[in-house]
This record gives sequence, C-alpha cells and structure tokens, in this order.
Amino acid sequence: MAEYSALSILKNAFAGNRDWKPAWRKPEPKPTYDVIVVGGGGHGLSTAYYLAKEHGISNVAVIEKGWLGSGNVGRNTTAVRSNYLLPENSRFYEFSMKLWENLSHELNYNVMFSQRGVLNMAHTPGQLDDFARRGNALRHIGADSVMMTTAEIARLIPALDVSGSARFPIIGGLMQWRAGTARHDAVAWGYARGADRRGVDILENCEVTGFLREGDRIVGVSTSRGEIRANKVALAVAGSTGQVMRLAGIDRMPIESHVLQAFVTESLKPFLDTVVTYGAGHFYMGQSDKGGLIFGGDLDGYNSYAQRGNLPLVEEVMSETLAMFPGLARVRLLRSWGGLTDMSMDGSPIITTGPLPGLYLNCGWCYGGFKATPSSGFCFAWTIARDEPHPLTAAFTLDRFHRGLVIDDKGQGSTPRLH
Amino acid sequence: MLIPCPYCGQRDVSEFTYQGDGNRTRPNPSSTDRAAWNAYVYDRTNPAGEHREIWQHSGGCRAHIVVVRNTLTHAVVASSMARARTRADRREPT
Amino acid sequence: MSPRRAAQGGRIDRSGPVRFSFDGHAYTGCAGDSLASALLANGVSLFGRSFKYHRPRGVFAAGVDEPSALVTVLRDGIREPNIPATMLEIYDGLTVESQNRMPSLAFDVGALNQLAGPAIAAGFYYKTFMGPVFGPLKGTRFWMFCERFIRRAAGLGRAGYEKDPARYERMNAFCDVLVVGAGPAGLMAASAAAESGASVILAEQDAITGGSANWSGETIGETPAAEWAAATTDALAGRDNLRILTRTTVWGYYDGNTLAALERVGDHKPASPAGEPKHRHWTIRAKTVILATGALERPIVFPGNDRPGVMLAGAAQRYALEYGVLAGERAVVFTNNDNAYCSAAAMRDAGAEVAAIVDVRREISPAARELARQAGGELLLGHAVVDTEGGKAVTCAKVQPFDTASGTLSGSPKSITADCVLVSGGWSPTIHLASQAGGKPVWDEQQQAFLPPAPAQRWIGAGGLDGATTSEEALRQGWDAGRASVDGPPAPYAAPLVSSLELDARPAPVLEIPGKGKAFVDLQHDVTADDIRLAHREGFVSVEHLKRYTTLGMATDQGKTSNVPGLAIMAAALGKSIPDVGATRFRPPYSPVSIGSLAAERQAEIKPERLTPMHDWHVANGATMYSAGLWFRPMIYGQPGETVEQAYVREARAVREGVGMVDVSTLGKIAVQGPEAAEFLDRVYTNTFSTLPVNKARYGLMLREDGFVLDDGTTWRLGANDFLMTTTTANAGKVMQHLEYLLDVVWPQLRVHLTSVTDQWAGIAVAGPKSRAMLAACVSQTAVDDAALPFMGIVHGRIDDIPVMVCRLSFSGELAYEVYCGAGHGAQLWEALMAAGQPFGMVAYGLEALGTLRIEKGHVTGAEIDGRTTARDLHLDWMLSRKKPFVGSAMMDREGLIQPDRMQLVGLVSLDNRPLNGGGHIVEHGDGEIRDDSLGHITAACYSPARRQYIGLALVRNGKARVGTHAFVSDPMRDRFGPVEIVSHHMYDPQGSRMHG
Amino acid sequence: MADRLSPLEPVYRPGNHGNLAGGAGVVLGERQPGSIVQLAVWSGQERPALAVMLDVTGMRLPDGAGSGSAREDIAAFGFAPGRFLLVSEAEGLADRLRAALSEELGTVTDLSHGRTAFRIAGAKAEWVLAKLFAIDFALAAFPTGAGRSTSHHDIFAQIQRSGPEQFDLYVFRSFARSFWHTLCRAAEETGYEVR
Repeated sequence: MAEYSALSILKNAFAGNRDWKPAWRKPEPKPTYDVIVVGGGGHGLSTAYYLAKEHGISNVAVIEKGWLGSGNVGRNTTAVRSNYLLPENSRFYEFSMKLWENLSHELNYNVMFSQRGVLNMAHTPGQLDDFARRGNALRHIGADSVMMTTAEIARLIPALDVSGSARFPIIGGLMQWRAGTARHDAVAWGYARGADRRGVDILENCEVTGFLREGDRIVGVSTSRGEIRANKVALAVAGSTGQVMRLAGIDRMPIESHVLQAFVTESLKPFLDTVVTYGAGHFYMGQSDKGGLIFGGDLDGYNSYAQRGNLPLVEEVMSETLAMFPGLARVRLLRSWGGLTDMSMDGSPIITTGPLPGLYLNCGWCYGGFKATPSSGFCFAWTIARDEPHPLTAAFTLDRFHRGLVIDDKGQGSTPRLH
Repeated sequence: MLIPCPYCGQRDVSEFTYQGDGNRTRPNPSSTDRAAWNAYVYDRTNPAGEHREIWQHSGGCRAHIVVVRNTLTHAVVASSMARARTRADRREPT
Repeated sequence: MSPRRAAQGGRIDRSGPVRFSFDGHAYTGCAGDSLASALLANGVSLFGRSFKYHRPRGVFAAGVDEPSALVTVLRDGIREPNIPATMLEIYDGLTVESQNRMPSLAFDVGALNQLAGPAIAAGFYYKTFMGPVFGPLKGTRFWMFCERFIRRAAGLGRAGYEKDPARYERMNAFCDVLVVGAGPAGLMAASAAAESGASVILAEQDAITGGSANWSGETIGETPAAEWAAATTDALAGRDNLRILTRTTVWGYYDGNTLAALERVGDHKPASPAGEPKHRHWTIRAKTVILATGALERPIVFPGNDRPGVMLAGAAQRYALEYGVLAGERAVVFTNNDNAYCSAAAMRDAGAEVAAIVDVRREISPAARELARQAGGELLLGHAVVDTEGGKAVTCAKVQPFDTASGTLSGSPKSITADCVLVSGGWSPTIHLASQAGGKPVWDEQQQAFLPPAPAQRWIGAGGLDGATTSEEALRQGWDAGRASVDGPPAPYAAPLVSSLELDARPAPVLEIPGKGKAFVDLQHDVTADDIRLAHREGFVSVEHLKRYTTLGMATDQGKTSNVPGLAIMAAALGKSIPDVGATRFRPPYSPVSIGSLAAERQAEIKPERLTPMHDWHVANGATMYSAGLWFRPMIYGQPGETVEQAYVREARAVREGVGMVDVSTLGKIAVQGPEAAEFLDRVYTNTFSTLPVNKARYGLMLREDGFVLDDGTTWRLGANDFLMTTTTANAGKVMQHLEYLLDVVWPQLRVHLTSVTDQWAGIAVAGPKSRAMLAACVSQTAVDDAALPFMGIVHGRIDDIPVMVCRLSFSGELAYEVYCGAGHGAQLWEALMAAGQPFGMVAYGLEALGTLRIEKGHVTGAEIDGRTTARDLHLDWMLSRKKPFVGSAMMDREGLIQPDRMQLVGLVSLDNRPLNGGGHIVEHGDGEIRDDSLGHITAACYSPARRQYIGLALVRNGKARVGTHAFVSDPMRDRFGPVEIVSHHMYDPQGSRMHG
Repeated sequence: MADRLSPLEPVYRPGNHGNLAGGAGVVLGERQPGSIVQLAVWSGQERPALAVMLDVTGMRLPDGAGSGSAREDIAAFGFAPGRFLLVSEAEGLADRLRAALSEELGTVTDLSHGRTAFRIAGAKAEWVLAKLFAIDFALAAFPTGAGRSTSHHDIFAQIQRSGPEQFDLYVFRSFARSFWHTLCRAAEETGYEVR
C-alpha cells in the first residue's frame, strides 16, 4: 500500500484522486488467529498494531461490532497529557506522550498531535500548592511541568477572565507544554491502517455473542460473523466491558459505565491556542484546527449505555465556560454528544491477564482513554505476548481493589462518578 | 431526565445524587468475610438494561430512593423509598 | 422600492424603512424582513465565503437550514458570530459584517485555496504535514508549524473577549402538551389539545406562526392560508391554558420528555427594556409532545451549484410570498419533483420571469404541467442543470438531456441566461427532535426521505414531519395528534377546505447530476460529490466514517440540506440503497444555541457566596478573604505594611501568648437526634460515643467503607438523645450524605434524625492562655473555671444578652473554647467578645494563623485527609476501637492499607532557615538532581513563631521510621532545594499540657 | 434577648426596582418569624405527632405528602417523609413543641436562626420563581398551603404557597444574601417592590 506524503497527494491530485486505495482492507474472518482483539477502537487497534510490530504476532484479528473507531476514540475531547498526580499513572501516561510525539511518523498518518500545552487553573493558594505537588511529582518522573503566574496566563490566553473580581479568581496555573491535542479519528484510522499493513485482519460489523471455552480456558469467540478461534482473546471494549465480561460468565466488575458528554461550538477564528481546565469546577476546553471550541466537564453521574446525556450537565458546563471565557456568551453551541466511559473504582485503568485463562483485559479508562491509546496498546500487547505485565502497567491489576492497592488520583474512594 | 420521588413526585435529575448500584448487600457489620466486603464496596452489576439503583433526592426531601431505570434508554421503570424497602426485608438489627 | 421588492404581499411592513448596515454599507429594509430578504431586496448576491476554498457564496435557503450566508452581528460592543442571515430579523441600527474573508468579502486572498483544488480534497491533511523524521522539525514540530497557518485559514466568525452585558435567563415550564412548530399541523394540534382544557405550549422558531401557510399561496377555509394562520393564532392567543412562544426553537429532546428551547427575546429589538433577557432558555417538561416540525427541502447536487443565485426553490418561494422579495429577476427552476412548480408559479406571480423549468423526470402530473404553463418559460423534461456560469452571481445555467434510469447525460449542453437557479431535490421531514428522543429513522422509498422513528418517548408526529405532503393532510394529522395528546374522545373535525393542487408527492430518486467541476454537497464545509467518492475509494463507507472523513454535515447547519444527497451519492458508489448506508443519529442542539442562554443566570455569577454571620465585620476590619468552597473565610487581618507571613505570625503569636479569636461558623454541623443516636454514632465513628456523658464533647474519626479516612471533628452530647456533630468545612455535605445513606439504606430501623444545622449556629473559637480569664469576664449564668468547664466540657450561659453554648476544646493546642450562639446573634457575639477581650489583648486571627497553630501541633486537616490516607498513616490508630465494628473496620486492615512503606505523617523542620512550601517533595539525595526518587510531599508549611523555624507537615514513605533523620526538600516548581529534618508531627507541646492547663 | 440580625441587612433596599412599565409584578421581602422549627416524626407515628402539633400550635395539616396550611401567625407543611416545618410569629415554639413531644414520637429541631424566610407575592410570582426552580408552580400542581423541597443549584429551599399569589421560601442563612440577589435579579423583568 502506498506511503502517504505530500508527493503522493500531488501525484494523485493530477490523477483526479482516482487511485487512492482503501486505508485498510475489509477481509473475511479466518477460522483461527493467534490473537483476537475484541474492540476496534483506539486501544484495540493500537494493541493489534504493537502485537504485530513489537512482538511479531501478526496473525491477529480485531473484531468490532460496529464501525471502526465508533467507541470513545471517536467521541472524546482529544486532549493528550501526562499530568497525573500519582506516579503509577503519570509514568504510564508520560510513556504514552513519548509515543504520541512520534506517532504520525510511526504510522505514516498525520494524527495532528499538536503540543500546544494543557494549562490547569488554580483559584486558591491551597490549589496552587496542590498543583505544585503534582508538578513536582511530574518533574521527578521526568515529565515536564511548570507553574505559570496570572500575568503569564493572561498573556497566553487573552480570552480568559483573569480579573480579581471573578467569583473564583485565577491566581496561577500548572502548565504542561508537551501536552496538547490530536485528531481523534485519525488515531483510530492511522492505527487501523498501520495494523492492516502488518497483516492484521480488521473485521467490522462483527459482534461478539459469546466465548468459546475449553474447560476454564477461553479459546475463541462466537460472533455475528461466525465462530473465530484463537489462543488468546484480548478485550479492549471500553464502555462495553461489563457486557462482554458477562458473556464470559463474570457478572460483576469493579466498573460502572457512565455517560460523558462533550461539546463543540460553531467554528471560530483562532480563539484559544492551548488547552485549559477550570479549577473551581470541572471543565476543559481546546480549539480544533477547524475552529470549533471542543469542551466538556463532569460525567452526568449515573450508569448509562445510552451515549446520550441530559440537560443539567450541559447547563453546568456552559456556566463554567462563561466563568472562564466571558466573551463566549453569544457564541453558539453546535453539537453535543455522549460517550460511554468505563469508570473504575479508583479512577485508574486495568490492564491485566485474566481473569480467565486465555483472556486478557484492558478497561477502566475513565476519562483517560484517548491519551492512553498508544501506551495502552503497547503495554497490553506486551501483556498478551509475554503473559506478564509490562512494568509500567504492573500496578493496573484487577485484584488491586480487593487488596487495597488502589491508585486513587482523586482520593474519592469507590464512588466512580467522582473520579 | 426526571426521577420519580415517591414523596415529591417527578423531579428533575439535577435535584438528585446518584448513589449507585442498588443490588449490593452490606455484610453484617461484624462479618470478617473479606470477599463479601470487597463485593459490597467494589463490585457492580452494571447491566445494559434495567438497573436497580439508589438515588438520593438531595436537592429535595433528601430521601433515598430505589429506582429501576433502563441504562440503554434512561426510562425509569419503577421507584420506591429505600427505607420502606429495607424495612420490608428487615435484617437482624446490627 | 427596489426592482427586487414586490409592491405588496407578505409579512413585511412597507410603511417605513428600517436602516441597517452590512460590511459598513448602509441599507434599508422593511420591518419583518430577515437580513437575507432585506439584502436580496437590495440586490445583494454575495453574502459570504466558503470554509475551505473561500468561494463566493450567496444565500441558499430562507430559514434555519441556511448553510452559506453567515454573518457576525455587532452589538453592545460584543461580537455574535455565525448567525444565518436568514434567521436574523433586521431592526433599526442593526450592524453586521461578513466572515471568513481577508481583506474583504469581494476580494478574498483565501480564494487562492481553490487553485490547490484536488490536492486538498477530503482528508488530505491526514496524508501529509508529518514533516521530517529528524532535524529541527522532527516529531510534532513541522505539523505545529503548518497548523498555525491552517488554523488561521479555517474558522468562520471571530469571537470577542469582553463579558457580555446582555442578560440571559432560564424558565422552567410544565405542560400537558408541547406543540413544536406552528405551521398548519401545529396550529391545528394546539387548537385541538387546548380545546380539551389541557395546558398547552406552542413553540415556533420563526417570528410569526403559520409556517408554510405564510408562503404556500394556498387558501385554507375561505381565506389565504397566511390569514387563516393569523386568525387561528389569534384565537389561540386568547386562551388562558395556552402559551404561544414565537422566536423559540425547541432544540433538544432529552429524557423524561424534557425539552430544551431557546427563545430569542431581544435579538430583533433595537433595545431591550430593563431586566428583559436577550435569550431565554426554556426547559419544558411536557406530558406529551406533538412534533409538527415540518420538512426541509434539499437540493439536487450538480457542478457549479454553489454560485450565488443558486437557491432552494422553496426558499425563493418563501422570499417571494412571505417577504415580497425576488431572489432573481430571471429564474431557471431545476427539480426532481412537483413542488418546485409551485415555486416557479410563485416567482412568476411575484414579478419574476421564469426562463425554464428543468425536470429530470420525463413524466409529470397534470397539475404540475398546469403550473408550468402559468409560470411561463420553457419546460425541459428529462433534462438536468449541469453547470452554471458567473462570478459573484449566476449569469446562466447549462442544461442537458438527462436519463433518470441510467443517471447519464446525453446530447450537448445549452445555456439559458438566468440570474438565479432554483433547485429542489424533494423534502426531508425534520426528524431531528424525534431522532434525539431515541430510535432509528425509517427510510421511505416513495418520498425518498427518512421518516421519524417509532416514538421512544411520549410524542406524536403530525404534518410534514410525519410524511404529510399536502396541507389538507397536515391539518387533519394536526387535529388527530392534538386530540390524541389529551386522550380526548375523537371530536368532530371540521376540515377546512384547502385549495391545494393534486401534485405528485414522489420525487424522482435523483439527487446528483454527474459532470465536470466541483459539485457541492455540503456548501458550508465545501464537501463535494467527488470528496464522497474519494471517501468511498478509501474505505470510509459507513455513514459515520463518511461524515468524519469528509466533514459532511458537521458545519453549523448540521447537514440539514446535505445529509440525504450525501448519503445518496455514497449509496450509489456502494451500489447499495440509502438506508443501507445508514442514517445519522441527530444530537442536540437542532440548531445552534447561545452558550449564554445555557448558562442563564449563572452567566452573571457561577456560584452563590456562602457567608458567615460575621462576614461584614471581617471585611470591614481588613480581612483578606479566602474562598473555601462556596464559603468566604478570613485568611489574615493584615495591618498596613504587613506581609502575609508577618500578619499570620503576629496573629498566631498572640494566640500562643495571649488570646485570639477566629470565626469557625463554617464548620459543618449536624444535629443527630433520637433514641438510637448514640448507637448510630458508635457505628459511624471509629471510636465510641455511647459512653460520652451529656454536656461533654469528644473528638471523632470517620472512615469510608473502604477503610480510608473520611473526616474528623468533635461531637457534642447536648442531651441523652441529642448530639451536635461537627465536620470539617470542606466535607460537611459529603459527611451528611454518607450518614443519611447509612440511615436510610443500611440501618433504616435506627430511630435517628439527621438535620443540617450548620447555618443555625455561629461559632467562634477563643484560644490562648488568657482565654479562660477573658471568658470569665464576659460569660454570665455559668462558671467557666476548670471545675465547671473541664477539657471537652460544655456549659450554657450568656454573653451580653446572647444565649451561648461554650465547649472547651482546642485545635490550636492552647487553652481554648468554642463559643456557639444562634447565627442571628453571631455578629453581636463576635463584637461582644472582641470588646470583652480588649483588656486581654484580643486579636482576631484568620485561616493562616489557624493553619500555623495546627501545623505546630501536628493536627490534620483536608491536606492530610486527602482520601488516600489511613488512620495509621496519620497516627490516629489510637482512635480505632477494637471493641465494636464501625464503618470501615472490616476493610481497614487490608494488605494495601497496612504496608509499612505507606506515606505517613511526619513533621519537617527546614535546616537552611528558608521557607518550605506546600507541594514540595521530599527526597533522600542531597545532590539537587531531579530523579524518580520522591519519598513524599509537604502537605502544609509555615513559619512557626513558637519554634522560630520554618516547619511543615509531610506525608513521607515509611515516614514513622524516618523521624530523626535528615532529608531534602525538592521543589523544582519553585526552584527550592534544601535540607530538612524529619521530626515527629507533634512539633509543639507534645504532651498537650497547655490545652489541659 | 438580643435582636436577631438579618443576613440581608446591607443589601436590603426597600422601594421599587427593575422594569416598572407595567407596575411592580411582585413584592419581595424578608420575613422574620419568631420561630422556624423542624418536627421530625418516626415512621408510623405521624398521627399522634401531628396531634401534638395541633395541641401546641392549633394547626391541623391535611393528609398527604407536602401538604400544609398557612395562616398569618403560623404556618406548617410537610417537606420530606415524616418531616414538617413549622413557622410561627412567636418565639420559643421549639421549646414548647419539644416539651410536648415524646421521644417515642419524634424529634424537634430549632432552625429559627438557620433559615432565612423570604416572601414573594404578586401576579408574577409564579413566573419569577419558575426562573429559579424546576418545579411546577401552577396552582393546580402546587395548591395553597402545600410545601415543596427543591433547590436552585447549590441553594436548597423549602417553599410554601401561602396564598394564591404568594409564596414563602426558607433558605439556609449563609446563602441568604446570594439568594436575595438572585431573586431580585429574576424579578427585574417584571419589576418588583421591596417592602
């Protein structure tokens, strides 16, 4: 398949763009694979990609019940950052950031990772100390982070309300410059194309309806397109984890599926050159290259598989928008949508072997899934290939909850909606 | 979304706080059954479909309500006072 | 009057000119004009530039579906970008400018993009801009360099930074029936529902009711349809069980039949009266909804279809009949259906010349043929428009024979001179709200359109939405829906006579004409038919991939005119039917909604302020206020010239040496009452309260179920079955909910009532060695000596005339008391204590001094109780009763919670005599290098007046074992590195002799 | 005893405000009742407890969730299962009620300082309140005398309809000033008079 480049674009343009080939094949399922990855979202596709690339396992099927990338990789707010508090998380997300930094080259697909920075606003001295703690933690693990003064913030983002008369005045911020945004769909398509080019079969419109078992062991899946066998079956199904695990006979998990809404305004000329978060609520905003302001806030806060949220959260997020950017009152909300998030009991993900022999599990990404796409796939592929955790995800076990080894970045305990 | 509060009637979801899976049973306080405690604190049924769950009408009468709600459509199928329910199948005082 | 303005007819008022300006040029229009109709009347054809190629664009539609004519309104010094000219009512003084052009609308350098042509087809940016893999532009740098230019070229209008002086409000409404859309079906439905006595809201997005009746040219009953609509509306407006909301777009269908609507209250007024909002955000909770949202026309896609002057046929009809404005003076009508013949006739009636009617079909109905005859001009059946010519406006249309069955052209094109091409590809029911309510739309082959899904919530469809193709049908459906919405018995329906013609409602299944040149599907996003075919070639064939890869339908009009043509082109490429490609799931909002309206009253202030009864005193006496959650608390009472550190050191020293007082009214306070209150407290606290005597207080610790610390505070026993629990300020709500949950869900048999009494009591802590003497001097009706008021004792008395409750407890480590009184007396009590304290050197102290005193004592607060710490981590294991179970007791001994290398609370002393900062980290190595070796972090730090050192509290890995050792603070965020000694967290008076004194 | 201070003292501006083109649509004010008391009753003890209330206050409540009764000198309404708010012009109601109520029936909590009482009256009262609360204020849905517990964002409120066009609102004291601002702002559209 052709490499993408400026030259190939020109060549094709002269040919009326008639010679472009599909970005990935649409193969028929084979009866057997070495590995089946369930879930054709970002994590599933990157897992397949790294299985092929890092571990030479290319006899892999990615099976997706709908269209490729239909999960959260296609409905998030595109922020990429590693500025977590606890080192188990920040080390992992920092590794992801490093993969992001070379991802477009790696995939020969422009995922438009724009390192325009993510800035968290502080509104009280106590919050500033908390950010210093977090920033210091990041610096100690080798990630970047700096404090910004209000004056620096005002220069960087003239649209912000930095007045002392704000209800929650901004008194400083924590900036991670290497953080930024990426084009979410491109990540799915780039990994799909990359995996496909290494021989992975991507099977769309293929829904798992059950697991094939030999004794205790999982040996494949039955699907809407027939039975498919494999030595190893890996799940990366984000919001549907509970549903798929139920098919495997496990009916309770340390996970709740919640709806997270996201929003985009009408397209505007450049308004905001970085990604910002509000410290006196839960709000984040960036601007897409097309010009839409992309933003979101809290979860709606109840179990849901409906990919649809409700009005109170919309109103809350818009209020926080104006608390930060008073000039946006007359700008108009263009579209809202809802994604399913796997909220784990401590707000941190799960990447592990088991819980059944032959089964591998990747879930519980809460808000963090998109930015983790590269490292999640990398480390999950490692776990699948070697039957042992990658050192960076060794703490992301399923049994950590019961053992009390939780990784609770927000300190909220087992109330998923608060993570 | 509206949640039917048995006391206050249909109210907007913004008046409520979600308290999660209503299928969990708290073990007897003196129980040392670690697995049972773990299940109570950490494990959730999380069904796609009808879900029995607890809401508190925190912005209203503050009662806890057992709601059966479809997580695929958000349609509320039933609601009742949590207190009445737990009274009905009262366990030994603990 | 301009030649484009008919002498009579329509909703406009020709009596006086309305002045407005567009791009600095002054124009006049009529009251009732939209900006689009007014500019068209002035002969303006160029309204804007397209998104990607910056091609000149005119106005394409007449309503909410407008993709091209977007403008920025300038008002009150605030920019309001991306407003469709079709939805903007003009008023005297209206000022608007065009968008996405540099330097001007007529001459736009961005139009150079057109030269790049096919190289910037759909998705081209995924294939390039990756840059070199090494060198200074490696990694993401090259892309970020390119991105700067791309971002500038993209985008539509520009937003401003200033706070909007306009007002936004919300309104909650409840009704039996909400009727969405006040066209013929909606009006009929509202009449039928209201007649039953039900409460009805009728919402119409336009400024006037009537919908298609305003431009259909039909008669209903004995009168022109527009007059019928006005009369029906008048009758409805007289009812007290019905509210008509015009300029109100119902844009969201949420769960529980909750609908969101935007009322544009002030947008059409030159000035708003005091207190009136610009926009009102309605949340309508309706028992039943009647969706009478009508249908939207869509175009046929053909090369050159984006030139200004190419317009939807129905839009031109609307301009002619509703506004008395001609979209052009010589029209070519291009259609696949009968409806456009009405548009042609209407143009002719309004004074335009119809050069030709071009129809892809070979056969048309007799009624259409008759309309064609009335319209005049050539009737070209089996033909298609294959191109247009013209610069900033159409000058001619090219027409060629076309075979519908094969989709191919034959013969050669001929030119027809025209200044507008009016196109119709049939009508798509406006199913957006129905789709938002849940369910998948259903394809109707006859109408070549998606019909609404089966209702997933309580709504009834009527009119064009439900597939009605004639007004007669729409009126009947409206009536039926109105009756059904109130479960009324079928009432006699007096069908008004409608003059409509017997048109063939089935469009030919042709939505694209092949040909050379760019044929636009999504006019705003510049998505062409070739782009869709490219997406197909590259495998982006599902409807969602199509949308995402090409950005089809993602523009501000949300694909209202482009959705079905786009699907048709993909279906043709795939050799599938349209429904097999899939239907888009519509999401809120139906049309864009101002952010201000959604924030509503919170645009003025996002959160309320919570004030203690003494707030005004603090502010009047120089306090710097600290925002703690919603509360405001004094941080310091700074004196002129003092730094923050000097102020809190002075205040803290006063407490250690004399007496000080601090407002503690913000502490959470919960009345715990009932026969089993003590039993309940035993279950929720780690320690025992049932043994606490009346009029004594005890410090208590609560865990979460998972064994981690939740909160701490003192609880006072005021009676055998009456406790006053205090919580930390930050956790008051959380603790209340935790306790209510346990009582309601887990232990419903316990007779305990919980009531928030935080606001009932004002609280003042009086602390310092002189506090007892000071209180003795002002408290009456009780003694406060050690015998009457021992440590943790409670007495009741009066200060001045104010009843008070005094508890002897200490957070500062000094002899100290908390004095509580009714909140309404708080300010007086504060002043009374201030006055009584003067002889003792009373000083008011704030949070900083409070923090200093507690750091010295090693008492924990939210910085240490951060949701990740255990009682043991905080040296509070002595509070864990082994005699009884309590919340958290079963889980607190799990492996992860008892590991020796957990982070544990220690004290720190700065060894370089420089301040420590909260958030600094602790490391073992003294080389100053930053590596992955953090042992923990500082939770709080201060200058200790008692120790005359900079000290801090920290959570440090295996901290208990490190007491007495040296370490280093590593704080790269603030460029601070230096030696510290790890000490016990009790850094002052470890025996507690002072507070027991 | 010392007078109770109003939390609104510095921001309370008697007179007419807002858009008065059509006259003041509502009258807003703070009431300062002598007693605001919560009566909370154990499950199953509602009848005897309400009998005690009748004895002490002379108030009889209709059956049903949220039902209540309002007179000029005293008002009472249910606002939660087993819980009632009693508001009296007289001080000391909590003590009198506590003395009369057996612990076997329920508990009494004095909230006289803890809640601030607002009154809104006039033809536009429903309209103004509907801007702030997501409950149905129509007379048919919210009859005279009845009580409701609801909230405006962070501000919890108990509301009693004390007349066809009159509502009494009870709000946590610490929020009173913010709520007053909010209420006044909401009433500007219709014009309001502060008494």
